[in-house]
Amino acid sequence: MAVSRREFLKASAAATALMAIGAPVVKAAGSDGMDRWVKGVCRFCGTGCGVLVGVRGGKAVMVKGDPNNHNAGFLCLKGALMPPIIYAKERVTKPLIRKNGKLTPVSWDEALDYTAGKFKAVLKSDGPNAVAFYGSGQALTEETYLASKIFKAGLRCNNVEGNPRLCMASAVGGYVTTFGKDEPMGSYEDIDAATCFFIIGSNTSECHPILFKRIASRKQSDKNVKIIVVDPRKTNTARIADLHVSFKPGTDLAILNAMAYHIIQEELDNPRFHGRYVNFMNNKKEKVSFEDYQKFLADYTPEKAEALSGVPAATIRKMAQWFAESSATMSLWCMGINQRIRGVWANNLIHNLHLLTGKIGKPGSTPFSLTGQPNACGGVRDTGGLSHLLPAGRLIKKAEHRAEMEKLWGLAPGTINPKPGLHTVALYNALGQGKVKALLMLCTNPAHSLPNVNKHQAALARKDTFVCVIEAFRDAETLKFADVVLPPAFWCEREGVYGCSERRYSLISKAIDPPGQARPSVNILVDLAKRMGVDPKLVNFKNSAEVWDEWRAVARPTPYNFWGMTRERMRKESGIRWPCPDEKHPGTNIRYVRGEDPNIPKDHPRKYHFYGKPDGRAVIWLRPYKGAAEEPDAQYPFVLTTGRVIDHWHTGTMTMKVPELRKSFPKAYVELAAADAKKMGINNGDNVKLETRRDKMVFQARVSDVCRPGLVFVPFFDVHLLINKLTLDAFDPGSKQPEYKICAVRVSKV
Amino acid sequence: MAQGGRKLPKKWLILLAVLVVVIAGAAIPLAQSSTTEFCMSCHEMRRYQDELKKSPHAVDKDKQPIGCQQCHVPNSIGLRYLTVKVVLGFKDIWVHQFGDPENLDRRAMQPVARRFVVDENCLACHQDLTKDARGEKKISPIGELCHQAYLQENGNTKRGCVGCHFNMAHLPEFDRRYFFNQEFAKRLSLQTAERRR
Amino acid sequence: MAIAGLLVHSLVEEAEALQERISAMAGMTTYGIHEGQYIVVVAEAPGDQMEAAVDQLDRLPGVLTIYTTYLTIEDELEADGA
Amino acid sequence: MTATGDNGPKPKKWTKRILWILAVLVLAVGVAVLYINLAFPKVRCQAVDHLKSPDQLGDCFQCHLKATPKVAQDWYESKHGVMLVKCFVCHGQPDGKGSVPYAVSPDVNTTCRKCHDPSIKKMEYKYGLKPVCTDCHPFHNNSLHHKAYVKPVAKKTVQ
Repeated sequence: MAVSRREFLKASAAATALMAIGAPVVKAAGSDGMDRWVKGVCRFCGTGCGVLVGVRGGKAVMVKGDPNNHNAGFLCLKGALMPPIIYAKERVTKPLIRKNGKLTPVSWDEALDYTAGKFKAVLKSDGPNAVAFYGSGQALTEETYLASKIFKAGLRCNNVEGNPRLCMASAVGGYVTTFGKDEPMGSYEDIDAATCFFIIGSNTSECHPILFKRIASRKQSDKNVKIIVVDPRKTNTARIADLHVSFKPGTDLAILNAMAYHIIQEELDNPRFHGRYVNFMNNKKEKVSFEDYQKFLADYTPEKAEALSGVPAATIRKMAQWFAESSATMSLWCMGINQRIRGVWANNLIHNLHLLTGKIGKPGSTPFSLTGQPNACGGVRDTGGLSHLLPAGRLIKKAEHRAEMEKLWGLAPGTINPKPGLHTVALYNALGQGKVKALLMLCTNPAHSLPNVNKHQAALARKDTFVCVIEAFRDAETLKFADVVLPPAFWCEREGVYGCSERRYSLISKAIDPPGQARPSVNILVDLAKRMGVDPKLVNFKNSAEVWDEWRAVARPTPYNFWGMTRERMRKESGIRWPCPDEKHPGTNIRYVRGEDPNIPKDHPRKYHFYGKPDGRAVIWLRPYKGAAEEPDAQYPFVLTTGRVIDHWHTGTMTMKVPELRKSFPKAYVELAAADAKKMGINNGDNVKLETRRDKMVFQARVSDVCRPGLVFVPFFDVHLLINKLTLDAFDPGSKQPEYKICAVRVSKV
Repeated sequence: MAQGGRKLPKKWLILLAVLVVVIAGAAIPLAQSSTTEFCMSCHEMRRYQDELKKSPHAVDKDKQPIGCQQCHVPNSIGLRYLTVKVVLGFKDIWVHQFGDPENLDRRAMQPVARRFVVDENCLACHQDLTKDARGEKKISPIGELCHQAYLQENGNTKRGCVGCHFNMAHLPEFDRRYFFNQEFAKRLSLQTAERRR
Repeated sequence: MAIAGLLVHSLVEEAEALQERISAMAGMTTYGIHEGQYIVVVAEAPGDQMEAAVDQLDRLPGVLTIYTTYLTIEDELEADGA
Repeated sequence: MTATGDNGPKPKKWTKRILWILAVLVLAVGVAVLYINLAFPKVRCQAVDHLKSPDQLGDCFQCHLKATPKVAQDWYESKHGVMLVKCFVCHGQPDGKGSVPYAVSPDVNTTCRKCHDPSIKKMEYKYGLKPVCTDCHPFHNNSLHHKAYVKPVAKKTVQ
């Protein structure tokens, strides 16, 4: 057909459409009183909801949901309540130096020179291992990448850590050991296609409310959707559960293995899938056969798991049946699985169920790790903001990765220190022993959120340690121990990228100017690095956009490639999911699947290709059972667990500034099971003393049927009642993530 | 005018007599129509009495059955009494005659019924608002706050015992799911079960 | 290859982004935004996949509705020697 | 009553009297209706001004579970209840200091638009904008279809 003919047809097609414009035009939506709406991402949890900040007269007046992002205009109850936080009176607006015990305002130059001087002195006297950086999953991607580069390349120090070590390290371990690469392979769209949800160790309705809404809407749209919630607490999440399974805390590994046992026994597994795409490996990383896996599972029969966990064998069988028989199963988990002495293994066992039944890489079928913080994924995990990582999935201990980074960063070979740095708990122990003498902190509150915090507060309080904190709020607990406080621009006062749980990078555009002398943290870090003697060539960035472009280039040769996410495109679109190799690429919905994942060539012989592993096969790990680090005993008969409530975010530094949120949860409380309360004669509202081997504290009792008998729960948002003084800092040997969720406690009526 | 005076009182006297006769004439049927028996003369009211028997207001403190008029007709004879008798009386007769008495729209009737139950009738038996219904125990702290708001000592609910105390005597189907109606609903379901057997 | 003339009615704020995204899609050419919310699109796809293509277009965020104003599969007929 | 010429023009006197009677009747009915609305208010509980007990103020649900159990259960079992869209999201803070204006019955248009703006726009285009959302979507008990949610309200606290 002559091309001109074709062009003619296309032209007439366009013409008819243009003629159709004559149709009645609907009133354009007003901008309801705002000068302009600025696109951004919510400052709180890992769901990463898109927001629009309403700016009027240069002030952020209102926040509402971004209809184009995954949350389709919805926000949870605290998402829209940002203005009172932005304009809180406790905002730090001038740099502060502690002079004879009091933080006094000083100029930027004085503060930066003083800090740089301290760092240089320690570097000279004790070498690079005596300084450290402690970042956050709430800092921008550009800020964490820059800080990590300054320390690892500039100061040759690998002591770069961040609070994702406390929340997501086990998930990273799980993904890397099973699939070879970090980050989930599915996305939020899988929620709309799943017919069975396996939610374990997550109070989704309070910690990821918009995802909970999406799960509930999915269930509401299809009667046959089954929801399993496995949690020793019957939280609000259980309200939409068809099956709520409460178990003895610390016994989840046995339950997961027992489910695998049942799936194989009932021949509900998918031999074709795990035959072609999976290797079986034991704990000594040796390849074993499927028969060995069956022999291994022999001592995890549902009956044995029942003895350990208290969950009836029939329930375990039913869970496994639903998991295997549904057309599409999505599992979701969070801190309940990650913050455990064997968090990595727990993650592995969940992946095992998906690999065993082949419920992966298909819409609605995916193991999906929920992230706590808004930028733990994009900011710290992907940019390598931990002591053993280099950017984009590279490892410090691998020589070729170090060489590659040295080339990309333009460093002399051998600059990057081959030995990984100190992980968070080791870092604060070293601070306590005086081995680390200078610490730079960004956008986090460890004096409140570290486990066994008395020990670490003492470490921070040491006279001979220098602590410089970049923090926006004056009343954060950590500022009691800060020698220097630098005021950063907060949230939408500067531009930068947040990466949420579903690999979606979204841009927070600058809506308003920072107050007083606060500056964007990227500029603070660049200025500080130059004064610390870091080679200016490494840090010649004027703003976060330039850091972003370098980070795009660094990630380009790896499967984490998001080269297509240029700044302009990010400003226009509401978040794109990587991998996204070029500007035309719409982003990836499912990884490791030919045709979906751009890292896999179109003509690849295998449909599923886990390119993170040398032979392209994922791993089903034979992980044995391991209980909690501190099991309850005669002296400390109860289990203490900590967690979050929907009204507050982490340490409450921000949410306590909002009148409604402060009023709805003014102070922490201890949640007791009704049966226990009756036995001890505790009524609702009485004072109760909690005592562990580390400390004791009194809380008001809240008696309800949420906790199972033998379990008590305390939220950790209250700065005046630091429950972390009681928690334990034992950590997972693999991921080094502390076990917040379980420690033994004694409960007595006051 | 004196001469008129003698004639005048006779006219006024007649008028007075007529008035007395009219009032007495009206009072009697008004009184008679304020009894439970009269209410029960219409079949559709039967259901309400069954519910009342199972409700917390079945009998008063000395075990006498409570009549319809003790709540629905203002105790003190006055303008409210007349308004209720005339307005509601006329409505009842109209609905009984021309409406569809067998399946009444109870959801629509509820607000109207609650509107015409005056607090005075409740306070007749429950004088002490700091004590519970039987006047024994002290009410809960939250209850105290509510009654203070009712008495406008702390906040102001702008009147109405029945604005907060629902389903004290009757419990239609659609209100049986509420947790505060569970005992009442269970007693009612037992009653219907007996009747069916 | 069938050819369809489509009128995509989108939300006002999303019109820009939507046009970007549609023009990035295979077989779609856009002809500008009118009245701030109508995007004229010409879609080219094999006859049997045209419906799926339009459906995929409809599911894009910000799309209110899509009018099909023109559809021809003339060249496929020619190819079948009709 | 002094009689004017008793054979005056009959019709004029009669219409005057009818008019008088009509006026009195209308007045009477007006007064009656006014009286009924005053003596027997339609809404028996309007919480014109919320109680002043600061420590109790925070947790709306605990107190309203006892004070207004019907509304509390309706909310708890509705989709808003399951999604933990708590009272202050729409009603604000009784002391008026919150960022959301305090309102016993909030202005439906602005409150709903905060979250449901996109779907309102879509509805507006397809069916035209209905001024009051709650005509079709009852706010507290927007019912949830089939057995999607655990129905009865669990006793929040034992007491």
